Amino acid sequence: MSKRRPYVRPMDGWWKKNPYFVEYMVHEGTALFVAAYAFTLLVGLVRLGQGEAAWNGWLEALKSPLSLAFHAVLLVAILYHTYTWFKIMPRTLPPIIVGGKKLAPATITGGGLMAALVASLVLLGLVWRIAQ
Amino acid sequence: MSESQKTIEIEVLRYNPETDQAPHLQVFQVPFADDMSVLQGAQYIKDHLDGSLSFRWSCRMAICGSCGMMVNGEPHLSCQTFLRDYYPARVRIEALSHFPIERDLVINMEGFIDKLESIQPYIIPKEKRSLAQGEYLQTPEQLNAYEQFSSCINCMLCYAACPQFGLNADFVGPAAMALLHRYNMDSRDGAAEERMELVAAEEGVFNCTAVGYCSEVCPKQVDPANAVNINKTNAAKDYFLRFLSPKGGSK
Amino acid sequence: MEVFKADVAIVGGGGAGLRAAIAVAESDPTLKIALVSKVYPMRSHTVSAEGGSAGVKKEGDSLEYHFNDTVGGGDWLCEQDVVEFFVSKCAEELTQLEHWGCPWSRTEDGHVNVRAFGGMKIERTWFAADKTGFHMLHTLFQTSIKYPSIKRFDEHFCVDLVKEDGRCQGVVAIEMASGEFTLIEAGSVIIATGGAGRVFRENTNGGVVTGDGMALAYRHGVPLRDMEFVQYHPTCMPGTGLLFTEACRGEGGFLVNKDGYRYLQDYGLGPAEPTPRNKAMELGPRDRLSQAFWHEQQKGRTIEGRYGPVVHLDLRHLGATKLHERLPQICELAEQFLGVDPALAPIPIRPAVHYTMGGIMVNGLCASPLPGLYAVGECSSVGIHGANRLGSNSLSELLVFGKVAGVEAAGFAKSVAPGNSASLLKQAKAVEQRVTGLKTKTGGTEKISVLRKEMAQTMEDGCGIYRLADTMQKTCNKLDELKARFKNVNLEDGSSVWNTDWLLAIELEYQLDVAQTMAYSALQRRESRGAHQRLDGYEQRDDVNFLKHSEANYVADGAPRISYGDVKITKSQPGVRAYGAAGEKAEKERKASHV
Amino acid sequence: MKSGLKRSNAPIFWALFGGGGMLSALVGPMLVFITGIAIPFGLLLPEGAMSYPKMLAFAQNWLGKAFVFAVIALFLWHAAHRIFHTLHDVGIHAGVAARLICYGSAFVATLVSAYVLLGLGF
Repeated sequence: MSKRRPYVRPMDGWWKKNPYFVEYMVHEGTALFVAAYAFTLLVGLVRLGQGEAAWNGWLEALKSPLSLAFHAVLLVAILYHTYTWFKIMPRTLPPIIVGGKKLAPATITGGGLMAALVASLVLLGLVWRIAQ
Repeated sequence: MSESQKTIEIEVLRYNPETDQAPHLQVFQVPFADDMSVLQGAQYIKDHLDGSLSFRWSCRMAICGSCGMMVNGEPHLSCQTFLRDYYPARVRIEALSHFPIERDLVINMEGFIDKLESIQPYIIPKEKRSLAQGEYLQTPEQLNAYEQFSSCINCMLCYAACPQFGLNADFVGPAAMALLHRYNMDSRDGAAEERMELVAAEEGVFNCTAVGYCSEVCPKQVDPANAVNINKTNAAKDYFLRFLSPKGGSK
Repeated sequence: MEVFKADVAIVGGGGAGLRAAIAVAESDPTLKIALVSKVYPMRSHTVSAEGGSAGVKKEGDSLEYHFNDTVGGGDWLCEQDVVEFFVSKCAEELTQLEHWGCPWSRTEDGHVNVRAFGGMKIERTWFAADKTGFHMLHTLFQTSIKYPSIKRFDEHFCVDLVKEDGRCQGVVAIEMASGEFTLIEAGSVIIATGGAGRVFRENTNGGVVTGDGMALAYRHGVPLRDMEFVQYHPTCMPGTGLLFTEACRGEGGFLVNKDGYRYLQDYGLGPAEPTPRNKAMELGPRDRLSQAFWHEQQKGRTIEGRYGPVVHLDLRHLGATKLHERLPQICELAEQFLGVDPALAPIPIRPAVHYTMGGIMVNGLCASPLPGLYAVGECSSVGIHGANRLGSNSLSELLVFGKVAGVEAAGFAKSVAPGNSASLLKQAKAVEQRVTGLKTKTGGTEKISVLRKEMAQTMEDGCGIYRLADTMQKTCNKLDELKARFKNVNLEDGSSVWNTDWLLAIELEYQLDVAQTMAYSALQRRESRGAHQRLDGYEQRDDVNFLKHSEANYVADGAPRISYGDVKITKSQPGVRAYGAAGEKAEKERKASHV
Repeated sequence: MKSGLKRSNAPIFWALFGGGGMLSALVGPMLVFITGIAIPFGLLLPEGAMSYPKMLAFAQNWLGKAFVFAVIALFLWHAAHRIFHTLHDVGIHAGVAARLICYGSAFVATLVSAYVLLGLGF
């Protein structure tokens, strides 16, 4: 009779045991904020469909201090999402060979962040034009 | 040398299945020297303080992959982790996380070996070649495409760093996927399609949530997270394109 | 007790054992193979080999040259017919490994690249960066998975052989995870357990390198041949003994003393030139380089380090780029363990025990005198290394003779009738009782870690780079004493699951037997040859009395009996072993005399 | 290789997750800034930029429609996938229930936004 009795350790609270995992949970948590924003927009879209009065009511609601605070939090969380999204990108892409050498992870992350900046400026420019 | 008087406390997670219900910590006082590895600390305990302590080790030079342990909660090869980086504080060593403990610092790695065997880790030639024809030609660039993934020493630190493996022991996991990718990327091999069945399976790459810690702890810069995530893209392509391609990908 | 019926049992899952297993599987897929290894195969010590594996490849090289380098390098104590066979098969086997996926380093046009190595006339060392053994082992292990007839017994510790009708018919092993015994019946058994360098204090070897298989064969009456020849590798890390590959010198590294002087030129290896020349200076053979270190130490020209005298391995002139491409692991080792960046500072080094040239006596087909028992790899003495092994010959040996052993053992297994299972099981149960007794007996007072340390120290004192009769005699006496004290050993752990205390005790018993064969063989070889160098009136090679293999024979409860066997000379008569300019001159004269 | 392996359907959800993650990483912060801070409070952009006629015209333009749809749907699929996995991470392996709540709400929201956008006409 074998006396083996392998002990399986529980996984409870694993994410609290290592700073790396804490950070992982935080950046995964940004999803809640992305969802919250998408629902905010969805409400706006529904109100738009309900006509001008409804839409203006939604616009009014956006002007409340509570909404400002809410959006400020969203902004920070989604900015953090952007940063972590591109930070992990070098691990998710196939190697990019430029001039016979593998592109450095920092270059890929930097490139992603640059792309986000450019996309944001383009978006701002478009809205600016619509506003005129 | 005055250093011989210095000591460091090493706290060890002990477990003897014949006497213990669950693992428990035990503290040992070990003489400290600034070039002493954590492994040498454990060896000192075994030779001088408690002969019943069990752990795996062999080469002492970070290539055989035996001596992985959790050192203060992080997976490390104990032979290339030095006590000086913790001194004078106490160091805690435990069996690698996410694996069942057989005894003290010895984990059960049978599941890992099953996975290694399941990925067809050998060349299935694209073109047959006889020995008389000599070697396959492979340029340094072609070698470079897989060389990094062939450097895995099977130390399993990446599994101890992977919560998804901890939560689901069926997940093929980082090292095995890196090895699978190594063969897929080898210019001599032609079996990537055969291996896709496992990549795309429920045990396959989609268990990974890109935590990325596996690559952080890898002592050989294999970047298993990269292998897993490249294969997510490959598996997704295979998933959507299988209806278009006449060969149909895998089942 | 579990019983497994195999056709061929292989003990040892390193390079040699895996190659043999594949050879059996390919020669006849119906044969059942039991591959028993005390570690998972990829942990085996083959993994630590760094520099490369020899095989004639380059234009201008020839089998003749490889033969001459090997036989001369071995100080003519080689079986020349076996060497001739060996050199003719190396390239083919290395190519086979390439087909199996080994990531050999390449030239720009895609061919396998070769590098220079000590004692080799022409570049013929195939390499995979400086992790050649690692890549070879993993390639073999992974390839072995393809063969369903190979049943692995991983982390099974072999404790004895079983014999019946005058032939070896199986092995008894402990499953380390449970502490339970398994009998593996087999038509033939191959021992491939590697060397025994851990009997010495400062060594490059992994913890598993404890001579298990050598002791098993020896106790069953198979002689251990040429055990006095123990290789000191000249460039190792002080304190830990970890290896800095010979490829460091193959790539152009210098050895310098405390004055920054390339001292090898003072020991018949010069002239000193700025780039490596084969078979000269730093590319001389390992025995000569280790001996030169000893002389420098006597002259007070070494550097005093924390762990005794050192010299410097200077790689700075190679530049960071080349170092990181060709010697990445060396850079990592130096930085992590010594805090030295080889591109900026020289690495302190000293010689350490690296390889056992001798081993289980087998013929050129890997067959031992005990029918059904084969041996291959470092544990064996097939006859190619003689008194000093050339770097990069041993990895090729694993492949060439691993295949031979597999094919031969398969053939033998098919030629014999199945054994008497009842009788074998009875033997196995007796083994179980004896080995279990080690941990269940009470009243012992000796600690295994203490005995082990005393053994390692006395081996270093008596059987080092240079040897004297009285210190060797002291070592022999000490080993006798340690064997007696071992009977009084006390284990701290009586449990079953993963009881490493118990396994270490069994290993120590193996080591004491092997250490005795080394010390007694050395004491009785009254000459200097290759790695066996004396300073007590026997400084010269003595071909009249000692162009002979030593054979250590087991004597129960006593010292080994040393006898001597002939050396097979075919085409190379013993000559002067010279390197550097002197070597070139000697070779010219040799050629002239043949015309 | 093991036999009886079941192909995972994760690629569908993973692709939506990746698309939403990338879109939100590229334009998410700026969108929040524009719709939640700049326009309501008249910073940088005039308040009238989001007036009813302008927004209606935007939502009736097929490009504008596609953009709004992509943002709402993909953001939600991204979030749903992450939240589903995080539930698993913290030990809530609710399986079908968690799957329904996470992906179900993304699915419903996708349908609603499509319905409204189509209802606004071209």
